[in-house]
Amino acid sequence: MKRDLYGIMAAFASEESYLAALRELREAGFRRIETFTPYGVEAEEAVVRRRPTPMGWIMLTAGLTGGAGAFFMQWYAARDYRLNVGGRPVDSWPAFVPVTFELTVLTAALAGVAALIWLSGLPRLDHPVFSDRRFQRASQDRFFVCVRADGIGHTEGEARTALLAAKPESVMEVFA
Amino acid sequence: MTDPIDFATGQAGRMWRSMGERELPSEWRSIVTPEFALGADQWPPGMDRREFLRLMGASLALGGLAGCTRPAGRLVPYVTPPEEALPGSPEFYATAIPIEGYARGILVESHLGRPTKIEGNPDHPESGGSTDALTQAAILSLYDPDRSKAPLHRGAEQSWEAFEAEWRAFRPGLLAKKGQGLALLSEPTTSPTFLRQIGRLLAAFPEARWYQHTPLATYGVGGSQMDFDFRRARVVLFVGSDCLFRHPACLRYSRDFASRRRVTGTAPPGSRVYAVEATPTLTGAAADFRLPASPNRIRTLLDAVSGLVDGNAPAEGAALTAAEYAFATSLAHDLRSAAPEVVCVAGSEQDPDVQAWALAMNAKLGAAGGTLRLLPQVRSDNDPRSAGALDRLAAALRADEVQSLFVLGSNPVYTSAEFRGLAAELARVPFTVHVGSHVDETGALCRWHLPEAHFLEAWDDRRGYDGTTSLVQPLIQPLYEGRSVLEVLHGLHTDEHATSYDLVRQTWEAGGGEDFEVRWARWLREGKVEGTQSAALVGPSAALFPTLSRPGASVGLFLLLVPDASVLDGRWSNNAWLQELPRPLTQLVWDNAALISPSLAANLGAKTGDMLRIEDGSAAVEAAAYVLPGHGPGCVTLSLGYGRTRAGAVGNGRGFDATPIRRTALWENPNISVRRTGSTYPLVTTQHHFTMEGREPVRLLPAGRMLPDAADPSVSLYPAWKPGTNAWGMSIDLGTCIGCNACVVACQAENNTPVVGKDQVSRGREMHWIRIDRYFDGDLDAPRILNQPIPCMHCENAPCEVVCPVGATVHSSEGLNEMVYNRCVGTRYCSNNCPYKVRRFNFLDYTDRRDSPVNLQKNPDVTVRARGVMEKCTYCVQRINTARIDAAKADRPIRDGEIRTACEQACPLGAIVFGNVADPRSRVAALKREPANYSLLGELNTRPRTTYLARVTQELREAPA
Amino acid sequence: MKRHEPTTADSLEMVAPGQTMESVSREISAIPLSAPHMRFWWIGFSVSFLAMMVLLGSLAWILTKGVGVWGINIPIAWGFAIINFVWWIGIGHAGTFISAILLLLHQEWRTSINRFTEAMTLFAVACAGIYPLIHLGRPQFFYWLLPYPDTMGLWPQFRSPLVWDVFAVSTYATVSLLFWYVGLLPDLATMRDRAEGLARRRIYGLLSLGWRGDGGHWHHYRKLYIVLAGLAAPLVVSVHSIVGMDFAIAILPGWHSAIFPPYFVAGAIFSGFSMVLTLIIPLRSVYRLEGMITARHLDLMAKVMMAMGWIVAYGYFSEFFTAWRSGDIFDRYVALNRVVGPYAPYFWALMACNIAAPQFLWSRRIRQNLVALWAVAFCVNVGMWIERFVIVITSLHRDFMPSAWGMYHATFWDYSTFFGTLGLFASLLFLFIRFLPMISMTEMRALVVAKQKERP
Amino acid sequence: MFSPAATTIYRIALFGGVLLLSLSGVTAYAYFHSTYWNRVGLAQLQPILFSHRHHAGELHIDCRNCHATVETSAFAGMPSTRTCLACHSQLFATTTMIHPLVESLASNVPLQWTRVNQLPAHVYFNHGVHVAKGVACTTCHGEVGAMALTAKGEPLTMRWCLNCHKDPGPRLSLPRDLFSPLSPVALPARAPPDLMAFYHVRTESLTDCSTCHH
Repeated sequence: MKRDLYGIMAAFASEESYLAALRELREAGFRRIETFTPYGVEAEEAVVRRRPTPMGWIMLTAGLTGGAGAFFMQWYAARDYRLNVGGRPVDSWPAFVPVTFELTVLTAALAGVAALIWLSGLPRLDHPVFSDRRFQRASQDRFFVCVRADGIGHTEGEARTALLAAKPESVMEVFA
Repeated sequence: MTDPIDFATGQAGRMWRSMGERELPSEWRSIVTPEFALGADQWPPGMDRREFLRLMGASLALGGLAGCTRPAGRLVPYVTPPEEALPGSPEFYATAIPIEGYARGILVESHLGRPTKIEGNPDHPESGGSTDALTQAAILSLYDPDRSKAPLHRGAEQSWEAFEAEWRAFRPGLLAKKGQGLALLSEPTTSPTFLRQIGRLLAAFPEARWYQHTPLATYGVGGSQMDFDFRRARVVLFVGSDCLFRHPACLRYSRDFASRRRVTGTAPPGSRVYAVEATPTLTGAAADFRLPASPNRIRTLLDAVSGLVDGNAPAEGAALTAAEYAFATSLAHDLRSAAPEVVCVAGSEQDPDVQAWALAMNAKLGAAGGTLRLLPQVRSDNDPRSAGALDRLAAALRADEVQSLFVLGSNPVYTSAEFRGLAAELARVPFTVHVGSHVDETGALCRWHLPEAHFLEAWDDRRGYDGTTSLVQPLIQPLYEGRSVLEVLHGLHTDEHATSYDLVRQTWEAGGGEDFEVRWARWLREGKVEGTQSAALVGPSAALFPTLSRPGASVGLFLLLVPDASVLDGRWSNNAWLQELPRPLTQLVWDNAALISPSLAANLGAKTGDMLRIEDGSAAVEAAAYVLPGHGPGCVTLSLGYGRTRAGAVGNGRGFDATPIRRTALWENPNISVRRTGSTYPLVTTQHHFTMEGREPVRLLPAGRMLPDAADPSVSLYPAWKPGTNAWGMSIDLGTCIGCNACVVACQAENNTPVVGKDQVSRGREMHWIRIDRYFDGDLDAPRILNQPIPCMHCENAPCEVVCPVGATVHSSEGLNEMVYNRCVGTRYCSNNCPYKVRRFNFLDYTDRRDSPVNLQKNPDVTVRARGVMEKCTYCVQRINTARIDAAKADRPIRDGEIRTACEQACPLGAIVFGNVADPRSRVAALKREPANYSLLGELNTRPRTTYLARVTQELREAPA
Repeated sequence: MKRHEPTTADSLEMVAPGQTMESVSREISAIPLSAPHMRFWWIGFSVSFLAMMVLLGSLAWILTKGVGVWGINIPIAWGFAIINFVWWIGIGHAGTFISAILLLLHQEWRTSINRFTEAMTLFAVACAGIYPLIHLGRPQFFYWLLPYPDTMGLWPQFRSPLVWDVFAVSTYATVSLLFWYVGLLPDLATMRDRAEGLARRRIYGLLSLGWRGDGGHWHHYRKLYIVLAGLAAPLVVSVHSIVGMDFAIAILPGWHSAIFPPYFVAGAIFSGFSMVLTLIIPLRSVYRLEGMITARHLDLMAKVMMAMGWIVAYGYFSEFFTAWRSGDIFDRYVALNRVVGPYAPYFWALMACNIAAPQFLWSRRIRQNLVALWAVAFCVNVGMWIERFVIVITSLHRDFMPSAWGMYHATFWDYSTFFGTLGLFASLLFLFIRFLPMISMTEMRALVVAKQKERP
Repeated sequence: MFSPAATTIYRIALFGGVLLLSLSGVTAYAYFHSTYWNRVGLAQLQPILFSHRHHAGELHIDCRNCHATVETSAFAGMPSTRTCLACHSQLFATTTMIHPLVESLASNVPLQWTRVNQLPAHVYFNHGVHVAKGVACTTCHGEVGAMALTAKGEPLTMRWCLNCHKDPGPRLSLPRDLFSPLSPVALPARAPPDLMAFYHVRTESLTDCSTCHH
């Protein structure tokens, strides 16, 4: 049977060659490109033009919510059962600051990690790119570029030639 | 209604008739209903009750109450409800406690027939509503697990019947010889019924001999006893006397003494008090001027004083030191100017010549009939029927004149060095019987031991020092098979059955009269028999001063023996409360020690804890040294009552036995030699640092001066909390407090405070909620000795509360610093943050073994604290709540004085006053307005509700030029 | 299996020349994967494991008998438990400091040590976390310190620093764990791809959540990592400030001092770095990591340590200065009592370890001499423990009321619980070394590439 | 290495774990606040099948007849054997149901009732003052007059006690209703303040810890 193609993927030995390839592909009009690198390559963002990540906003909102909740909880606790503690006023707000701060940080951090997992669609154990053994180098010392098969207005052949033009170490077909 | 079952004997008892019959078992059961439970940690339902009835000797099977996590409790009503008992509220019965034979009127709190607490009887002259430490601790001795439970015959359990049978078999022989060879040994007593029994016995056995023995003081000379009136004494001299702390009349004396010491405004105290003594005493510490001196120097000083009073300069040769001279001249001047409102008190343990001197001085200054009264001796020390003291009995034993010996509640084998050598002679006596609460050293050597009933278990009658007679009525049927000495005496000469109740009634029915029942009921209710106070004798006539001998050779050292502050001659040895009670001045617990002055310590090169060997030619004892500032130079003080071998689990093998070196001169042993043995002994005290480090926790206020103004407490960053209608506060008068520890034990009894043992105390884990701090101010050889009771201060800005993470200690609307045991998780942060360190922590499980009878004493209104929980003084909040509920039900405010904390109620000097500071008319509010009022560590702005009245000091008079 | 040999010798570079993406990935992952030096590991682990059993034994005994088995008393109601808690928490501060604050400060030398120090942080916090629980008189009710809808209608008392502690420490533990795990994700992928045997590959695969280095993932990842760092930085400061407030909030002379929060933070980082050095110096030699954790790193850490030492020294000084200037007799007495009182030897030992010893680090030769550097670091570890002893014990044993003064005598169980947690700490550390890469391969790869660009 | 199924399972496991954690919290809350845990409505087995419905509800015997000390003491009081026999020496005296009473009197061994309302030992509750201040029996013990077998009427948790101690007004009853076996009819909205004034209820110390714990 014929498995349908996920994309054409090429491996590069260096950051430079990989970035060059990316640029050429973009210029050639390829839009649906996926990249896999052994570490986060900041320069790549300029080339691929990704939408800014919502991560910051998510963590900010979560943090503020957590903090507000924490302060309210303490404020309410002091009222729910009014107790004279060492002659201190019911609203000992300075004493409520530490817990408020800690819970702000906690909620923000938890939300952030949750967001990373969600936004990246993890966990994903069975991604097509894993099918090729050579892809194991992606987590070590090789930079991969994958042109998705349904690249708008491009055929599989055009993709392959475009990649070969960038002189990769190797080119491989990835099946879904 | 049915006769109650006496669970001890299984027979129908009748002893409760006069007080409304009550049944033991249902009372015990009702203990476990939570409305008045003893705390879940302490007594899981079911178990306690089962343990309980076993102790009662009852054979009631109660099943199905296994201690699962949430046991289904039981509600166990009466079969027949008793007359007065109101479940959930205690009853009080008036009775009396015999201490050294003398009565003190008390009220005993009883929860459904279970005596839990002893209070003073306000109607009784020798109590006036207050108590001392011994009286407070007596309740524990009732539940002492080591009390002998059944008659023993050569150590084997036997029945009373068996004893009676053997005695009846023996008796005819005695009767034939008119009782020749029958010897009785008892402590001198004040009990009319006892003496009546003796009379009847001697009538039946004319040739029988009745000996008396007490290892303690005989409070009188030649059939008369001195009695003082401190209310009228403007100048007082104490010569080696501790009569405010240890004396049959000490409660009355303390009360009278305090009445003149209390100061208002900037006026000086109403009396100038001098004390000269070798062993520091609380009475001496309470004096304005205290002079430590060796017995020899004391006599020199007294000679000088008598000279000065006569207007002569001190005799030649009697070279006085500057301090002695200043003391003597000022004293003489005061005595002369204040006569006849003066009194000189010589300690009961002083030699006769010193006592005679005091008598003469009083007579000379015209105190006789005023501040000093002579009373006929209340106690039977000089009873003509008595065949004399222990030495006579010893002689008789040596001469094999004794065929049968009855030792009634006395323990000569421990208390007398001579008697210890008579084991062989005792063994030769065919019929020896020991009647006592414990199988003590003497009981062990007797053929028979008979368990004696506790004074709360049997009827008796006793007289106070002033002669007032009280009926001693029991609160509970005997826990074990104990019987009263009266019953035993009765059984000696007749077979007719009579309970102690019958015997006491017979004594008083003699008074006769048709309204006897009415009077009898009144006597019981009031706790005293009216019109029994002794009338004063005439005299003393002005006597010449005796020539005071100088007992001690100038070279040697003195050994001074004193009764221990807690266990006296060892009769309280098995009382854990008293053992763990910090001894006055030394703060020692669980031991006695050889007290020496710093100077003597320097000479011996000894420090506290070093073992000393004390020898006088023939005998020697070893004891650990304790360096006590203010102790007289050139002498060593060792207290009696320690080194017991058969006191019980609590008292055995503690401290150092002084008896072997005790001589016929009972209290002094001149000319001893002391040296270090090189070994050391772990003495344990509850306080380790006795100087104030310039912090003045105890403020001294020279008469006529004012205290420096404290910072204005109204300044605060925080908005003030709305004050409640009630604002509880306390005032403690350091001018009148003598540090007698009564409050400490009272608190322990009221609040179920555990005893932790010597080891735990040595780790700094004693549990007392109120402690008495001692400080030595000034020159350590003659310091001013200060006492300061420290309960919780109930700070309005309590540092402890802010740091508790679970809100287990918070403030109540009435200003209490509440400690919520069942919320506490035990971070101990509160204790760290308490500047007064009044908080106590249950580091381990300190509650008694579940099946211990000691648990019966527990106050059902106070939770028993679990392991890992913080606790502290609550201002006796259970009493506050009771009063608040009563007031709320009656829709009236709480009256001033309606609530009395346990410490306040016990205090013989009225130094502690508790009340509502929000009410300007309350006593406590008035005291807090006094110029001498100050807050402890007030500069921390903790705003304590407990405040102190500074101790007002006076100056010696300049010698007249 | 591949034999493991060092690529390069020790050097003063950030990364030894000759290191490549491939070599760092290989060398670092080789330690858990091909497990060199197993004898060293087994011996080390067994010893630590035994010590950990001592901890379990002690805990069992403490829970059966109560905290009374320790030497604590009134007035000294806090003893080793709190001392150890503060000590461990302090050590737990180096990790986040290095990985968060140094990251924000673009200190690239953090790269080769942050993974290890973060792990150390986690384990130290784990040890610290034990003490607040077991030092409770009634540990079974620890949850009363947490806000939850109970049947009693009660709340924690939020004015108490101990409640702040609960939140601070638990937050710190959680955030450190997340930070550490997020950092690990790509490395776990590397492990997955380098591991032999399906089982291992699968385990690492599961742990890595199937990370594939997708550019889009990196995109979120970078943001998350930097914001986390931004959160962790103030968190580090807050945590030990709050621990400092456990004491500063109290009115006790010797505790009630405004300098405590900052000086506790400094002390924490001080002890953290000293612990890192104490551990990393032997480890890098055993596992031949000189190529990545170079003498340069040690040198820098030594300098930070010395700087922190001075801040701490200032803290000590200011305590005495304020005591003197305040004129408060209690504060003055505590200060005096520290220097000449019954616990004076501890105080002087503290001075020697925390102030004198670090001064050797002025000398470059000593900073380069592994043995000397290790010795100084070790001294500081000891010193920081003594510091907490001095703060807790000497302040408590003589406070306001002379009548209530006392002494503290540690019992066997005090020591056994302390050494027990050392065992727990070491055991966790050994397990970490055995199964996870102790240096961040991802960041090393980036660093190597960056360095290669720099080189002509 | 991994099948697509693995991913699905893994995701379910992750989210499920988080979900389970939060759910268990909710469950615990529900359980410990439930009438089951508080044993509300749970009738206990008793030595005698005593019916409050019959005695209080139908015969209108006043509560205080048997619980005599409820106004005077902390403890409401349990009827002694003799109290029961006051009537039952004649009524049903010979029935087996009454037998335990006769038994108890003969052997002088009291009956042992199983507690229905049990407070922890560290709680000090005083019946007297509650009755004096207008808290009716049924307010805490439920519709006793309708109970054939006596069961716990209210949770009696601390939170429950506090609810009333924070705001007693709405829980107070008219004097005539205090001892009625069935819950009194609802009172007009303006009643609470009037009742508070009528009974002189002082609230200031009602929420002090030491009011119930000492």
